[in-house]
Amino acid sequence: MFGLVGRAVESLYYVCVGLWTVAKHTGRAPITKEFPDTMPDLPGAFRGRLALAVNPETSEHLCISCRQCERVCPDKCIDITAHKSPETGKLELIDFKIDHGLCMFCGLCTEVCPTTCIINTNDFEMSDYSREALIYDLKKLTLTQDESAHYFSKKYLPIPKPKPKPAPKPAAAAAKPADGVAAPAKPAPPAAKPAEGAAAAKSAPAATDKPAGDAAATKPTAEKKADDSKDSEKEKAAPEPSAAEGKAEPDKTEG
Amino acid sequence: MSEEKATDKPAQESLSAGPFGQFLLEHGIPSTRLADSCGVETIELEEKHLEGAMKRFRNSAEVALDLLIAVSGVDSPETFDSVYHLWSYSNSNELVVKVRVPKSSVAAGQLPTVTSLTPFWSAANWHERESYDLVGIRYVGHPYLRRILNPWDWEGHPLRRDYKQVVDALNDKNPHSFR
Amino acid sequence: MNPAVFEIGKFARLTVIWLSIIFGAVWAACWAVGVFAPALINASGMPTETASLASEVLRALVPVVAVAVFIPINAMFMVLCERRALALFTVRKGPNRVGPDGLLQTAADAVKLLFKEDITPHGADAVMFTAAPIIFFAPSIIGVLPLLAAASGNHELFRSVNLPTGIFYVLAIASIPVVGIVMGGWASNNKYSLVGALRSAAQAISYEIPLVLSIVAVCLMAGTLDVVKIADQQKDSLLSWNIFGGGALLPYVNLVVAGLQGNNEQVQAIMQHFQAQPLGPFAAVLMVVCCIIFFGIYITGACAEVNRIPFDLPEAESELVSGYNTEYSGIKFAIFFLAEFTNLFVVCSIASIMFLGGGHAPLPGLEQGFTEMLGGILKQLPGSKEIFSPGWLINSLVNPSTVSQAFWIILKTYSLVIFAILIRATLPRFRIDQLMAFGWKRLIPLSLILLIALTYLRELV
Amino acid sequence: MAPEKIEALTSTRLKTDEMIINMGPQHPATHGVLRLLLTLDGEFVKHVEPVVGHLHRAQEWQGQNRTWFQYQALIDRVDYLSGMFTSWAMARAAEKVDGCQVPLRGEYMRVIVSEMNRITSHLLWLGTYGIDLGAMFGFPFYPFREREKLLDLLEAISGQRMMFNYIRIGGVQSEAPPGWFAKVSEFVKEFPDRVDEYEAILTNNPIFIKRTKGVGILKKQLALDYGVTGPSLRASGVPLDLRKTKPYSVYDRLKFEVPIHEGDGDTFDRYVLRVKEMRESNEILRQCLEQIPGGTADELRERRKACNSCGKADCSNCGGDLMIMAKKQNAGLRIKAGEGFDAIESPRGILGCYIISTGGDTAYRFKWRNPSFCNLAALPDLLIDHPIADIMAIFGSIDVILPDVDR
Repeated sequence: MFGLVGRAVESLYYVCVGLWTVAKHTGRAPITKEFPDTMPDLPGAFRGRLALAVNPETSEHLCISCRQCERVCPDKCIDITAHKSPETGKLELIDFKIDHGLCMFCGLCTEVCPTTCIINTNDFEMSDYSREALIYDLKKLTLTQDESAHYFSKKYLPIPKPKPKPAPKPAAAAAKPADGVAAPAKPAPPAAKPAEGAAAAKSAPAATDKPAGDAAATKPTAEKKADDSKDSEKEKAAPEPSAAEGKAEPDKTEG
Repeated sequence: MSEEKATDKPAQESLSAGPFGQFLLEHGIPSTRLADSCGVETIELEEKHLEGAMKRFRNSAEVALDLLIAVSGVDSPETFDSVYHLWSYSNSNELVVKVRVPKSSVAAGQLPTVTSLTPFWSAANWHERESYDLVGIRYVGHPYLRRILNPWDWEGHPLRRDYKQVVDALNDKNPHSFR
Repeated sequence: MNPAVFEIGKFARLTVIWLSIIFGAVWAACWAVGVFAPALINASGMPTETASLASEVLRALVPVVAVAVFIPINAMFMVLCERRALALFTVRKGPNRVGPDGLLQTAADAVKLLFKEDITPHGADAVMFTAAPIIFFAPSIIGVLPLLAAASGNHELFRSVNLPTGIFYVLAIASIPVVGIVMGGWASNNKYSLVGALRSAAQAISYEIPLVLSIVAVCLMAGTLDVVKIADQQKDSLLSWNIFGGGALLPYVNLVVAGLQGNNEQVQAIMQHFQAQPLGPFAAVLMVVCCIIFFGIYITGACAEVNRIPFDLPEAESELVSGYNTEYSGIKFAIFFLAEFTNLFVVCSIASIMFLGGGHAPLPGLEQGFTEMLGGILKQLPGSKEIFSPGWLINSLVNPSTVSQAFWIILKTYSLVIFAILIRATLPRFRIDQLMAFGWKRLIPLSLILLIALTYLRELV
Repeated sequence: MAPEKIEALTSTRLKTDEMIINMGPQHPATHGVLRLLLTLDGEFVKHVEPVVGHLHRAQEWQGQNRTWFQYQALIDRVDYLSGMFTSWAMARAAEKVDGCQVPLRGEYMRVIVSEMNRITSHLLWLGTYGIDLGAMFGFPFYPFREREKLLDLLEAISGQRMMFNYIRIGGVQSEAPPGWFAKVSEFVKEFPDRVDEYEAILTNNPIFIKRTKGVGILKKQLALDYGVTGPSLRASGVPLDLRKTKPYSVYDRLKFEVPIHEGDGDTFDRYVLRVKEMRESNEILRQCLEQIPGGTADELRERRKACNSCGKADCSNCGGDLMIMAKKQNAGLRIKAGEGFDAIESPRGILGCYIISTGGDTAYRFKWRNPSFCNLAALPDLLIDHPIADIMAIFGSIDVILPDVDR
């Protein structure tokens, strides 16, 4: 009988201890972060959306089209289009696509990148209305100079040296071959994709016939050829000359 | 650590029986010593000796290999292996036992068979089911040999080298896949 | 400022705003129906007989209007209050997006639930399935009625619902909801629901007994079943509350007070009283202990009755998915939800009326002082006799004693509700057999023994 | 529950039809997607068949079809609550086959992050166990609060909260960011008080004790038979903890106790044991922070200013014990030919990895030995003759994580 009473009292005591411990928490500051109002303080190492950095000092694009990231990606979500510049004999980047719908943010591409071009930003709000919208192209991926500087300092990355030869920027370089210089025996394009060979043969005449540097003229063919319809839509939506040039580019290259 | 040994061993002639091989010989069970896996003695047993050998390993006081860590099915180039990793609760003994069923001896449409260890170790139950499911080794004497990780009506054994992946209609139609 | 204090402040603000909305709305509705409309009819120049009949009908409607307005808003507030209080206990902020400070969160939830598809599962008994939430919900509306009289200090508008056997009626009504649960569980055509419903039936039957016994003990001390009378008996002060023995300790406290004041005559008189009953002090202390334990039993039984943790087995989420309401969605689920919180409110208000002195202040001067002060202010108003003058309006709207009583009963009831939330934040759940064992082997014998002891002690004090 | 009690409750005179219930795969308390085919007599379980595999992601197949470097990024997903351990098991097995020696600082970093991860795993278990037992509105938030702090720290060092991809073949991926060590030691200081709070709420709570004591007794012999490992085994009184019995990494340099509960091995013992383990892990963390060669990352950075972070292997500031990575991490990472098995002590038990490499950049055969898989196999024997309410108490107490079972 007394044992029972004792146990009851003991139980009641421990229940009260528990209640008191919970009640004590009322006096503590809440740990909730009100997300859209206060953004989380993310560490530099955070693996968010992928982006391509430019040199924070000279604003030149850091990508050297080495395709390391494309090779290492476990999800195969990176797609690089590049060609070998006929002038400098160096690889030049034409387009860089990352499908963030496939990406699993493992960060392997950023580790293998020799120029710290591809980096994980702190951005994690990428929700969109279609899966296609998650495919980011070069323009969407490339960071501004300020953003690059921000991430370089946040990630403690050494500022890269400017590229040894002051190579012209991709857009400028793109304009060059179109100046009718396309003739000098175009070395086989970077044969990363077997399909490119076939495409090259087809488009060769078209490329040589085109009036040099006439963006407007090259555009229709480019559109016709573009196997990816949505890409061409994008180009139409952005009628600025640089974009048109960019589009004319693969056409030429493959030719 | 035993990295050096591990890399050197394959070159050696591994005919001399190791301590566990000796132990088995004392009980009249022949075994073949294979290349050590990272310094852990690895022996090959014939399927008919498996049961007896395991019983002795488990029950002997000094060997006491009483913890069946894992049963792995391996589709080797020539054979189907059923690999048993044995540990001990009470000492630091380790042993790898392999039962290799030559592919030539498996009739077409049949599965290689190995004796089940479930009567000795309940632990072997799910491991063997898994091995059956993924590699397709039939464990004779298993009480409930049924697919465990794949759906019950799955066809084929996915971890076999000759397994053809079923085309996934969903991923095939994936509009945004680059490849 | 310390963010924790800030959060508590927000919680308090939210509570005050919501409570004033609830009770303001209820009172405004009652006043409109019970005072203003009859006055309008009288003034309209109708034949006297018709007019008096119409006013009579309207007055009789007042309690119904009060309950109909009160229950949905109150349940909405309680859900919000529960979520915010749980957030406070778990160092979070709780709902804070809908409306200022999340004030309208539950209103938004209610709207959402209203617009959700109302699904009747395949193979369910559609009639029973629909009737179950109604049967579950109706008793909580009906059961509140007698409490209104006690809570409003027997206000003339609510006098009609003051039954002489009020508490008996409330308890009888309170045992109906389990029928709804069993119906819902059975009609859902779902094994989890069925198990939940059967558990609920078993639980409700076993825990009703200690619950009723603890109420019986109070009635025994009070000598009546009338809730208004029970509440009125506790009006003196904290010590006359039933939880403290219903005034058993009063003489002793009076003795001490008199001793401190040096009032010898009084001391003598009290001492003489004691000599007549030498066992008195001892019995009084024991009686207080008994009453406190009864209060504990009542709270335990009430938690079980309204399926709150640690007795929420009928809807044990980790075992039975959601128990009897697994298959319910939309408005039917909302009704279950509403009823659950209303039931909690009802048992808490029963506790505050039966044990904690109803609408009476814990200290003697408090209530009277407030009433007099407010009455004084009201008397100052000009033209309070003419009908429809501002003075009349305010005078008929504000009744000092009702305001005071309502304030205290709200305070007490919601303190109990927050205590129930604290329990919910802390305790794990019983297992069904342990629950039954606890009910039948511990609570029922304990309450029976205490009831006998109390009967005896009452004679000795 | 005592058998005679069950006998009384399920007396044959009240024999009723048996009922078959599918608990899961979509059930709020099955910790993922376990399906239990229960045969019930009243509320008592007569037969159980666990159906697993709903979360099968072919992790082994992927191991054989991804390069070593790529697969390292995937294996955190095997057991998502203790990603560091899955990475570590795979890294150790590969290092064993490859014969590569991890530098001392790298080993310490591994121990630090994985002990932090062990605490997070146990904390999550503690919170969800509260939910399993019905304390679902207040208590679970407290462990999750501390877990959140640890995850923030792990995020700062590895880049993500749960898919760390931090422990690699040959070491760890990166040096800690500035101020990281200070934050960890701050956590280590305050954590015991927090554990006291959890215990104040649960350990002595009469309802909790009633729900857990004598429930789901895992007999020693049964545990040995089933190859149950980890806290569940130690709660049954078998002192098998690889950190002590086969000390790997730097565990032989650390002083810590392996808590063993000499009870019946019921759910309460398993609870007590895990709480004790959290305290021990905290202690290990404290020691590691003191012992780590090169001190904190900040100190090391100061030292390395002298040699301008040259990164040479013979530098006294960068090389030797102070390195964190011994193998170059690039896409062409290869492991020497051979086979090997290595296991570590994960929060759930012995987590092993069996690798057969042919010297290429992908594995020939990859096999996980998952503790959850083995522990779950013992579940049917534990559940028999327990009421429905205890299923979750028992299932929760053996701490199974379904992706770890299904791979």
